Amino acid sequence: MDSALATLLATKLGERLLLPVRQRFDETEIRVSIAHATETLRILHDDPILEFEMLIDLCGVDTGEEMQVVYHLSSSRSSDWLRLIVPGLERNAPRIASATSIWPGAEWMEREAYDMFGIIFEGNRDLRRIYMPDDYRSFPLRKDFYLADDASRSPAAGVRNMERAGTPQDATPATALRRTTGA
Amino acid sequence: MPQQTRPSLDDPRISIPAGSEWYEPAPTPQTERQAEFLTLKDGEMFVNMGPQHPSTHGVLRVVIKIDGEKVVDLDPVLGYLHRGVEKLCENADYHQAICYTDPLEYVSSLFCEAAPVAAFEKLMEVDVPRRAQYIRVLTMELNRIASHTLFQGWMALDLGGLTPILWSFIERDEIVDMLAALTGQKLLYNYYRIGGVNGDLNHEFMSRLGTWMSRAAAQIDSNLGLINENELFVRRTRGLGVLDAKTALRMGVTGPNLRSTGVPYDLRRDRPYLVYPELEFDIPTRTEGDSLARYLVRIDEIKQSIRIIDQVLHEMPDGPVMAKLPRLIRPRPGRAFGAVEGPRGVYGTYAISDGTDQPFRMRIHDPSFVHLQLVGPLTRGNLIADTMAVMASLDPVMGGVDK
Amino acid sequence: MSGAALVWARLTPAGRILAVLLPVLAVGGALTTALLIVFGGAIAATIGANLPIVRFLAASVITFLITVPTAFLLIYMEMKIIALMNLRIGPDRIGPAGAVMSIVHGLKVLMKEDYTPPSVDVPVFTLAPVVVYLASFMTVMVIPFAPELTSVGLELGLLYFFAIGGLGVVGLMMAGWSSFNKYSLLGGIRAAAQAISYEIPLTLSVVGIVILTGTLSLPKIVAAQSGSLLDWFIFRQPLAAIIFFIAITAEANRTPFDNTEADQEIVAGFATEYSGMRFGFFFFAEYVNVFIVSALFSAVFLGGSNAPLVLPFHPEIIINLGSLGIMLPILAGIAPVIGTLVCAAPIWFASSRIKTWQALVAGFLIFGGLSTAAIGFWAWAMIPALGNLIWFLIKTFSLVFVFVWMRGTLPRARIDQLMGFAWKWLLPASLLNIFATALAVLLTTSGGN
Amino acid sequence: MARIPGSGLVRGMALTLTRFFQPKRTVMYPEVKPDIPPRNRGRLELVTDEHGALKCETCFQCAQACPIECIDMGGTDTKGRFAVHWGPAEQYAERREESALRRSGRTVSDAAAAQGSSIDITAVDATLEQFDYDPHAMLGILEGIQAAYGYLPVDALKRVSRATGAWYAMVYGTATFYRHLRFEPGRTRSIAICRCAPCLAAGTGRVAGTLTAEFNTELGRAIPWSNLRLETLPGHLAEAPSPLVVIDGEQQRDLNARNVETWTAALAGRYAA
Repeated sequence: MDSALATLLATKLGERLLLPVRQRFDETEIRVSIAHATETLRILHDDPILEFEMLIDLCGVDTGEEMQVVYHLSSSRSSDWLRLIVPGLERNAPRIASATSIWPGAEWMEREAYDMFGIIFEGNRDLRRIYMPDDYRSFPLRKDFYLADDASRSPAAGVRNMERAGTPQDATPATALRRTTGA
Repeated sequence: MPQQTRPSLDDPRISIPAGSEWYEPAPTPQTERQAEFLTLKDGEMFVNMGPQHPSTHGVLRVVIKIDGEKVVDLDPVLGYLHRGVEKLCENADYHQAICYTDPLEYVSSLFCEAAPVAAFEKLMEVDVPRRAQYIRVLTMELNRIASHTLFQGWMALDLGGLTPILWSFIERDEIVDMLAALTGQKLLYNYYRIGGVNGDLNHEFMSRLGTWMSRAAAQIDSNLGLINENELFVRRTRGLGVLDAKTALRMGVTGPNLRSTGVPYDLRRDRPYLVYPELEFDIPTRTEGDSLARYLVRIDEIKQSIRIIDQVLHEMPDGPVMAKLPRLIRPRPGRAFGAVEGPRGVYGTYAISDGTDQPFRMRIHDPSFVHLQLVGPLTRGNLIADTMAVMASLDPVMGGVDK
Repeated sequence: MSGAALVWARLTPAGRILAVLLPVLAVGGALTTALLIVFGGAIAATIGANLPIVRFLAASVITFLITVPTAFLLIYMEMKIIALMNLRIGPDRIGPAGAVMSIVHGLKVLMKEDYTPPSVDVPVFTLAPVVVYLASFMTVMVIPFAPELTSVGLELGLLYFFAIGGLGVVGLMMAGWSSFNKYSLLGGIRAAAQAISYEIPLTLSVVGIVILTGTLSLPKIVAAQSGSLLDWFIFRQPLAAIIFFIAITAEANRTPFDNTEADQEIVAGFATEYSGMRFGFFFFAEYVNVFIVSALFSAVFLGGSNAPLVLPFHPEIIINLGSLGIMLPILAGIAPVIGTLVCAAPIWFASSRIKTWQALVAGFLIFGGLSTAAIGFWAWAMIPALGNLIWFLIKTFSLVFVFVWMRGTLPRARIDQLMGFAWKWLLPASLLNIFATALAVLLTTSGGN
Repeated sequence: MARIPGSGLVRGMALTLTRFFQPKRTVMYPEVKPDIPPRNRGRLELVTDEHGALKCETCFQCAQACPIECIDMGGTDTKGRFAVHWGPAEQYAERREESALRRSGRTVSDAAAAQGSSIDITAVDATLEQFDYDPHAMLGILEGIQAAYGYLPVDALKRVSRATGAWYAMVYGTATFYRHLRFEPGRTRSIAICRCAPCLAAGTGRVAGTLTAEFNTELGRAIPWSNLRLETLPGHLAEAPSPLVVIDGEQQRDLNARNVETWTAALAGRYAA
């Protein structure tokens, strides 16, 4: 881990950081709020010193209480992975600005996050199911979605709960269309 | 559908009547992009390629909008191979999770094991014995060679050549038998363990490896002589699907596809893991960024991998191949991102531990998933045949794409 | 149970077949003999009266009958040769070295379900394979296997060949359009475009030879190449030969020009919706086409049925078998035994480790080889057509091998590169060839008088 | 690659033509089967001892302990109706199998014990009486039984196990531990094969190979289901011809280098019965 990157990030991002920069192994981790997510990504991407040009990974996380969107960035300047965590998406209507304006390659990863968690990325032109069929209703990777054999292991909660997995209000594809087209 | 002067086969006036049992209503667009894709202009029509198609590597379905032979637009449809591996991993303990990630990319499954194992080792804060690290490098490079040789056969096959695929399968089979002698399995070696590898090098593996190393380079070179300078092959791939460095970075491309655009980004150099910093090898790059460059970069990587294997065999230390660890892996709560440089790009695994014996969240990043986005932009305006050439040169494996 | 039923129940299957067959044969034979006795003179008179029609019918039937075995042979060649080039063994289970494999393929195709998808244009869909196969086997009729073995010695043979060969594309178009499948449509259109582009250099490339020989009849073109090796047109018209070879490769839809059934791009092209024997017709027609174009090339450029080297002598062996009289059957009976023993004796004496039966088997093989060679030489000496036919087939099948070899080696050309090549390079080259030939002919003739 | 156009094609064609004549790499599968690598973690099967009884205790601990659920025990249920693939140990019929019960020290139902007694076990009872059913005197009990029967019948061992309360595993282990205790009647006929260089050259290697293959055993190991024992002769006897094979101490004269196959076949046929 290089501590120079930590200080640099602290100076560059300043008050946008929700928590101080954390470093463990070869990973540097910062947390910003939903409001600052896009401009933080923009800074990280455009800044001539940081130049985190590569979006290695984008994924959603369901902690049980809230939703998170986690970006893993890579820069030729530092030998560290930069992990940007955007916490605090409420589970019923998770919504965050899309990163496709900066990285067009994030489109499918956002589609996957929407498919698996129901997170709506505003500004993604093609936000629809990518793995699951279009008429699928629930979001498999949420914590309240039980697997069949998981159900068999825990007789109390299982197949019964499988189908009424939490579906956030207006997280359906139609509303995604409305959001993205501004209709 | 707008009134058309040149009717296409998707025109309801000449297509299957709505009454018949074969009638399928047109899908309703869900997003802006899909709506734009589903509107047909004059004389355009959809061709549905896959899920069962000779040249989609795995079960990929691509809906192509063509005007004559020209590809106007293209929309890959995924999910035919979706197993929900991430969910399965969240419901299994750490060893079982490795077992699940194994069949993700069946062409180079050792890398699919290496990424989660790296992440779990970070979580467990365990140091892998040096011999185990060397063995991992050795097996991974062997697997890389197997994947690349198979790729060059695939590439030739998708361009219509019958023979190279079989020759490259001969090469691949030798490596696969080698790894089977070492790991016990032929395709899904479940060989890496948290903190080491499953078993030490055995004699059969070493003897097979020795005989193979003695003639691998020459054999692979002579195989390449079939198509590398073939005018038909070169004319079909040069200048096709050109990808420039900036676009590649913005699209999140990694691996040989990125190096073919001139960006020398390779985790083995930029994010050193295992014993790669101590080994001496080059990062082959090209600047053209077209299909031919993507092909040739992989060919050069085969030679570099043989170099690496040679060094590893000379510097292999003695010692244990497994670190001392409890039987039940129960890491401290935390997050870790492990990544390795595979034959197709960066295989990443983002693991969150909540202190139990099961990963709380396990995100698997597969490069083929990202690279498949490029098929649309790179083939727009080319011919149908070029779709195959571009897809083959991007070298996606649907097992990894669909997770 | 009556007696007949009892007998029938006792019979074995073979016995039942015979019991049915023998009476039928007896009655049929009796009837035919009676008919011949009654109307024989009339039939013979009719046949003699319009011999050309009979000859034409016989020729067409024979050509139709030889196309299918040819297709089988070519399919087997393709499977085996490409397998060997792939470092595989290829078919080796059915028959010696898997030689019967292609026939089994044919039976499989016959036994498959013949499925007509919904919403296809049924009459056109059904007719298309027939058209393709007809076009390919009608061209066989003008091929000069040997001076005496040309079924129809048309005066316009070359023209007829190109015309009928071009007809096959109509069948492909019919298949492509009628089967209501976009892949099929693309395949059919590709076939049409490719054929149209390559008919022109194909036809123009032989104009030089037509100028030289002054005829369109294939036997006469072959006759014009009689003589030494250097009289072949491949040496007198090399550019034309190259153009012609490329053009016929495209005409027969062979790799690297097999865009019409490029299975990596458009699944099976025009044949996507076909199954069973209807697909089999396409399949056979493809291989018959390969045979035909190779035959045409060897006839036009490789001297057809002419031997590459003209032997100074032609042996005349006069054996009047009838003069042997009663000795003939005796000789035929004992000659093999004596020959076998004679050939076996030296081997048997050669080493004590060779057992007697081994020596006998070897002797029998040697004698068989010798006698076969002798009979072959005798036949070649007595029937000149046989030697010509053998030369012709050698040339043709070596060309077939070249086609298969190319398929085993080369990747496929893209459709637009294919077209561009035809129009930008082959057409001007063939025109250039025509002008050069005409100029040369003009100069030589004017120099002559 | 700015060279003569078509040279690449020509090179490719030449390469395929050379490959056309090279040796082929096909593996004729049904005849030639690839060897399973020694580390293969494929299907596990329950092994049985030489009496055809299960060696496995079906304790299911292996299946529970395997970290990657690679071991997965299955079987038929206790009523023999369904194939159970995953479930509690109690519902497997294999678990009720007699020797499994006995080896795992569980009580064997009398039916299971009674159905096996094919010999009259009065002598066994007498011996047990003499040793006062004391499992600690197991060696004495077994020696007494062998003295009575000439060997150790399996049913006698079962009887001992039930009477003394010792686990069958313990009885069986004791019986197999001591060399002089036998499971097979009669005295062991020993075939000693000389493996010195001249003998091997003269063909004793083929003798050994044929016999081991015939009796499915190895040199120096008793064949429990027959009273035959293949051994390696410690040293070549003095002034003995090659090849040398000694059966029960007498060297075989009628064996010579030429009739090795026929002689061995005859020997195997003689002892197979």
